[in-house]
Amino acid sequence: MSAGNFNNTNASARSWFERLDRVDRRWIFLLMFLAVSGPILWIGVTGKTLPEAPTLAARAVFQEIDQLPARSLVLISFDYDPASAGELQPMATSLVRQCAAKNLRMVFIALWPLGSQVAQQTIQDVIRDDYPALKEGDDFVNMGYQAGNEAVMKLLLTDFAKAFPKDSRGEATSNIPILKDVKMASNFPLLISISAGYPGSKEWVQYVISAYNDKMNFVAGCTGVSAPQLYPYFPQQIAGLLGAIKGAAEYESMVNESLEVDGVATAPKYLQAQRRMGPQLVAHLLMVGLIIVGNVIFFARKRRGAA
Amino acid sequence: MKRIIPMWIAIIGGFAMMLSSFIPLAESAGEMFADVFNVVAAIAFVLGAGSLAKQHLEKLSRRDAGWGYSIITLGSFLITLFIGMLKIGIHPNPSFPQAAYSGSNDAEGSAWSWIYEYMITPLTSTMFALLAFFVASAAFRAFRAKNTEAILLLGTAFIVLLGRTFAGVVLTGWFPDWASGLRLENLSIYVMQVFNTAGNRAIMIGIALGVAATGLRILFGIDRSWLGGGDA
Amino acid sequence: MRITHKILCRIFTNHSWKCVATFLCMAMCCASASALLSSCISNAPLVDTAIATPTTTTAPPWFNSEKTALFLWIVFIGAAVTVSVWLAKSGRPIRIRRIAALEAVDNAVGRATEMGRSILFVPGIQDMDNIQTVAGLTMLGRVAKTAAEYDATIEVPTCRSLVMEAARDTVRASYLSAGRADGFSADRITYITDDQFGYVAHVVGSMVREKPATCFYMGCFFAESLIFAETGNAIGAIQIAGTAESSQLPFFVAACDYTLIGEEFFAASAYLSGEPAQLGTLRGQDVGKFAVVVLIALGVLASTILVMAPNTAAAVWFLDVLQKVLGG
Amino acid sequence: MTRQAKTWLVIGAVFVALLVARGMIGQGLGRVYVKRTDVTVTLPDAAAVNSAAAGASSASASASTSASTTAVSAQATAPSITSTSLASGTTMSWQEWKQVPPLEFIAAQKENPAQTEITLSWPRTIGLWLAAFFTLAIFSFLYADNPFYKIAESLVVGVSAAYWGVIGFWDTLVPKMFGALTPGLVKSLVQPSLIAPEMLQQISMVFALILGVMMLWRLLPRGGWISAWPLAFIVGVTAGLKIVSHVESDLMAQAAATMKPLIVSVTDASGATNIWDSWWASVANVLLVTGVICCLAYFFFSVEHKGVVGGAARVGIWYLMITFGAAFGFTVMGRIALLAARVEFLFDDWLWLIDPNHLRGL
Repeated sequence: MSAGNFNNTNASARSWFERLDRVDRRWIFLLMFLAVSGPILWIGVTGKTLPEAPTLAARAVFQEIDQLPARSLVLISFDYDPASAGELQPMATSLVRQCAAKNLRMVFIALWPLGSQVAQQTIQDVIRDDYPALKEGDDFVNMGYQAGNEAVMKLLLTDFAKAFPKDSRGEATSNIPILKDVKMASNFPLLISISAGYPGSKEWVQYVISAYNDKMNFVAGCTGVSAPQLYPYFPQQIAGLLGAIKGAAEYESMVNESLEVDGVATAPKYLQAQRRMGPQLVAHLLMVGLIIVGNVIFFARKRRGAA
Repeated sequence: MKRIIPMWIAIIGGFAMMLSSFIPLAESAGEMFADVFNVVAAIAFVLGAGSLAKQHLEKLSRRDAGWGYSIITLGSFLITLFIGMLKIGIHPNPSFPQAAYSGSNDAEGSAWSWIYEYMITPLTSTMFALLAFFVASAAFRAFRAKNTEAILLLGTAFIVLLGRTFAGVVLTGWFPDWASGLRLENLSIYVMQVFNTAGNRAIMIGIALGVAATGLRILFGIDRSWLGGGDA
Repeated sequence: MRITHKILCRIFTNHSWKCVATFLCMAMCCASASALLSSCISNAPLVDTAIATPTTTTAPPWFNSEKTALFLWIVFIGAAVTVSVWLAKSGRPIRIRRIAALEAVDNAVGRATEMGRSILFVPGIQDMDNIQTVAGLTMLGRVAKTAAEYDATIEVPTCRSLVMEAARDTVRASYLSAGRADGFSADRITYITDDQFGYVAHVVGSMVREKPATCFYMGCFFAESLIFAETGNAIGAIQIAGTAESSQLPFFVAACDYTLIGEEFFAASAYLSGEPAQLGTLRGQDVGKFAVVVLIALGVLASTILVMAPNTAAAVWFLDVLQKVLGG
Repeated sequence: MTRQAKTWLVIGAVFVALLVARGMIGQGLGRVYVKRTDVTVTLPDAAAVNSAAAGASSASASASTSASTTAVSAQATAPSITSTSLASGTTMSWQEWKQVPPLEFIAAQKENPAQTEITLSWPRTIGLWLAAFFTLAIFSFLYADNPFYKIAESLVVGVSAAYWGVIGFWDTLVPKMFGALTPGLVKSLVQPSLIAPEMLQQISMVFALILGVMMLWRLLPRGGWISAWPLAFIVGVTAGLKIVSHVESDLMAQAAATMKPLIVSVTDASGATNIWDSWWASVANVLLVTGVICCLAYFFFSVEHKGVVGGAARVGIWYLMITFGAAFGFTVMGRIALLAARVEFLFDDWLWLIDPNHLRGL
C-alpha cells in the first residue's frame, strides 16, 4: 500500500494509528538491530544459553549417525558458501564432530565453488584441533569442489573417481587409502548434505537418493529458506533433517550431551547454534509484535472508516 | 536466414538432447553439455568484463555524476583480476613443487585470500544480512488481515514464527499429551507436512508442465521472442 | 543455398512441418506403447529388483526401457500441445482466464512513460542453462516491445555475461519489430557481476538513485527477491514479479503488487503474445494437468479400496499399472 | 548544511568517540596476530622424474623434464621463495603465516618477550578494519543512500566480477578445457596429477571452444550475428534437458507420491489399531490430496474460475497462502541468523566487546 493513498488526510487530524501506520520503516530497522544485537551482547557477556528440546527431525539425524558401526564411510557434501555460514556452520561443525567422535571415515566434497574452503575450515576447527589422531587420507579426505551441479551427482552414481579425480591436496583419487574400496556413491552407507540452495539436498534426493533409497541413508541440514521444500521428503527419502539454526541448536545440544565429560565445560565453538538462538527468540518476538501491531492498526482504521 | 539457422540449431539440439535421455549409450550427453556450457560461460566472461569496462570508462570520459566511483570499480576489478589470474604470491603445492601454478589461490595468507576474507565476505554477507531488516518491514506492512487469503498467510507465518523458538515451548509446552499435536512446534511441523507439501507439490507439477510447454514452444518454433520479439 | 533458404522459409511460414512432428509423435507413441505393454507382460510378477543397478539390465542399447513411462509422458504432453496449437490455428476460439499480473503489464509500462522514469527488468540471477532465465527473456521480449511502443526506457542489469548477450539480442529485436530500431541502446543492458550479492548491491543502489517507475522481476531468484521487492516498494515503484522458485514466492507475494506463481510465470509470454498458436499451448498444458488430476484421483481411489479391502486383485493390478504409468 | 548531513555528522562523531573510548579500555580492539611457519620442499630429481614418467602414468610423475626451469618461474611469481641447489636436487622454501588467536600471542610474549614467531599482522589488521568499515557501510544503506555505501557498492562490483572471472578461469577453463586440449601444459604447470583426457572429452571441449569463439565474435566489427548460434544451441539444449528432468522428477514423481489412501489404519506395537492416530493420519491424507487437486485447479488457464472449478481454485489459493506463510516464517529464522553473524563479527572480531569463543581469555 503506497503512502500516496493518504495524501488527502489532514495532518493535524491524524490519529495515533495513522501515525503508527506511516511510521518510517527505518524505526523498524532500528528495532530489529537492537533485537539482534542486545541478546548477542548479553549472551556474550554472561555466557548463558537457552535450553533446547530436540524435535523429531533433529533426533533422527543424531540417531542415523549414532547407529553406524565405527569406521563406516560417510560422504559429506558442503553445498554452501561463507554467505550462509552464519546459519549452516554450526550444523557442519556438530555433524563433523559427531562423525569424528564415532570414528567414522569422512569424505568431504563440495558442489559449490566455495564449499571446499568451508569444508577445509571445518576440518581444521574440528578434526585437526580436537581429533588430531585422525589422519588425512586414512580417516578423512577433502575432495574439493567439482563444477557441474547435478552432473556430478549423476556421475557419483556410477564412478566416484571420475567425478572427483583428485582431492584438494592434488592427490589422485586412486592413491587415497580411504577411497580404496569406493567405486560409487552406494559404497557410502550415509550421505550428509549441508546445503544453502541449488545444487543441494533437493537435488541429492532427486538424483542420488531416489536411485538407491534402500542402500544409502541421507540426512540433510539446510537453511530456513529451503526447509519448506525439504519437509515433503522427510522421513521417507531424507531420514533426518536439520532446519535452520533452530535445527542446528537442537542437534548441537544432543551432540554436546552425548559427548559431555563431567567437569569439563563444552568448548565455545560447539555452542554456536545455541548462542544464536538468543537473538532468534527476541527477533522472532519482535516480528510477532510487528504483525500484531500492524493488524491492530488495520482494524482500528477499518472501524474508523466504517464509523 | 539470420534467425532461421539459430532456430534450427535450437530445435535440433533440443530434440537430440531429449532423445539422448532415453538412449543408454548417450546418457552422459547431459553431463557433457554441462561441461561445454561451463566452458562457454567462462569464455563469455570476456564479454561481461568488456561491458563492465565500457560502461565505467564511458562514465569516466563523460565525467558523469559519480565518476569517481567508476574509478573504484575499474581499479578494484583490474587489481583483483591481475592478482587472481597470475596467482600472485601463491607458492606451489608442496606435493608438486615443480609445477609453478599448482598452488591454490585460496592458500592462507595470500593476497587473493585477503581479498576474499576482508572484502568479498564482509560486503556480500552484510548485503545478505540486510534481509533481516526487510523481512521485518515486509511483515509489518503486508501481513494484515484484509481477506481470507491474507489471514491464512499471516496466521501460518505467525504459528511457524512462534513454533520455531523457545517461546513456543513456553506458551504451549504445558499442553497435556493427548493434545500434544496442538503444541506450536508440532503444529508448525504438521502445517509443513500437510499444507505445505500439498501446495509445493501442486506448484511443482504446474512448473513441470510449464517448463514442458515453454520448452516445446521453443522447440516447435512457436515462441521466437527469445530470438527477438514477433516475427521480424 | 538460396533453394535451402526458400524451402526452410516455406516450411516455417506454413508451420506445416508441425504435421510431421505430430505424426512422428504419434508413431513414437505407438512404438513405445507396445514397448511398455511388452515390458508389462514380461515383468508379469511386477517385482522390480533391477532398478538401481543399471549394469544388470539387458535392454537394447538404443532405448532405456526403464524410462518408457517418462517417454510416453513427454510424447503425450507434446501431442497435447501440438493438437491444441492445431485446433487454435484452425480458428477454434480459445478462452483463457484473466491473469491479473499480466493485465497490469501495459499499465505499468505506461506509467513509466507518464512519469518520465525508466523501467527496470531483472531477468533473475541464473545463467542461460536455467529454463527460468529463458522464460524471463521471452517475457523481456514482450515487455521491451510494449516499452518501445510507449517510448519508455528499459534498463536490464544482468548477472551473467551470456544473459546480457541474449537480452541484448531480444531487446534489439523487440525494438525492431515495434518499428523503433533507433530507440534501442545496448548500453542499457549491462553486465554487473556474477556474484549474487555484488549484483544486488548494485541493483538496489541504482534503484534508489534512478527511482524506476516500474520493476519487473522475471526469472530465477534466491535470497535477493525480498531485497529487490522491499527497495522497490520503498521507492514507490509498481512491481510485477514472476518466478518458479517456490522458496521465493512468499516474498514476492508479500512485497510486490503482482506475482506470477510458478506455472503462471511460464505461461506469461504466451499469454501476452495473444497469438492463437501460443495460447493453444496453454490449453495443451491444461490437458496435461487434467490427466494428472485424473490419475491422482484414480490412484487415491484404488489405494483407498486396497486399505478397506486388502488383496482386492483388481485394485492391486490397477494401482500397479498407475504406478508404472508414473514411473514408479 | 542539510538535515541529513547533520544527522550523518552526529552519528559519525558519536561513533568515532565510542571507538576511541573502546580503544582505551582493557585490551583494546581489532588486531590480528599470525604465526610463522617455514615450509621446505625438495623438487623431484630430474632423472627420477624421467624414469617415473617413462615407467607408468603415475599421478606424481611430472611431464616436465626441466625441474630447474619450473623453479625459476616459481621464483618469478612468488618473490619470497628461495631455492638452493643440493646434490640430490633442488629445495625450495618459503614462509607461511597462519592466523592465531590473541591468547597465543599473549602466552608467547609472556614466555619470551623477544619472540618473533607470533607477531601482529599489519595487512590482516588493516583488512579487519576495512571489513568492519564495509559492514557498516552496507548497513548505512538502511538509513539512506550515501557515499560510504556507494564506495562499498563500487568495490564489491569490481572485486566480485573479477573474482568470478578468475574462478571461471582456474576452476573451469584450466582443468576442463586446457586439461583436455593441452594436457601437457596443464600437467607441467598446474596439475601434475591430471588424468589423461578421453577422446570424447577432447571432442566436446573443441566444440566448446568453437562455441566460445563464436560468442566472442561479437567483439569484432563484422559478423557479430554468428554469436546467436551458440546462444541458440544453449537455449535449445536447455529446453530439451529441462523438459525431461522436470517431467520426470516433478510431474511424475510428485503425482505418484500423492496417490495415497484416504483411510489409513495405524497399528501400534501390539498390532491393535490406534483409532486416534489412524484418524489423524487419514485427515492428513485427505487434506493433502484435496490440496494438491485444488491447487492444480487454480493453475488451469483455459477454464474460467467459476462454479466447481472456481470453488476448487479458491481453496487452492488458500493452500498456496498457507504454503507461503509457512515458508515466510521458516525463512525469517535464517535471515536473523545472518544478521546475528554480522553483529557477532562487529562485536567479537573487531570491537572485542564479547569473547564467546574464548580467543582472548576474557
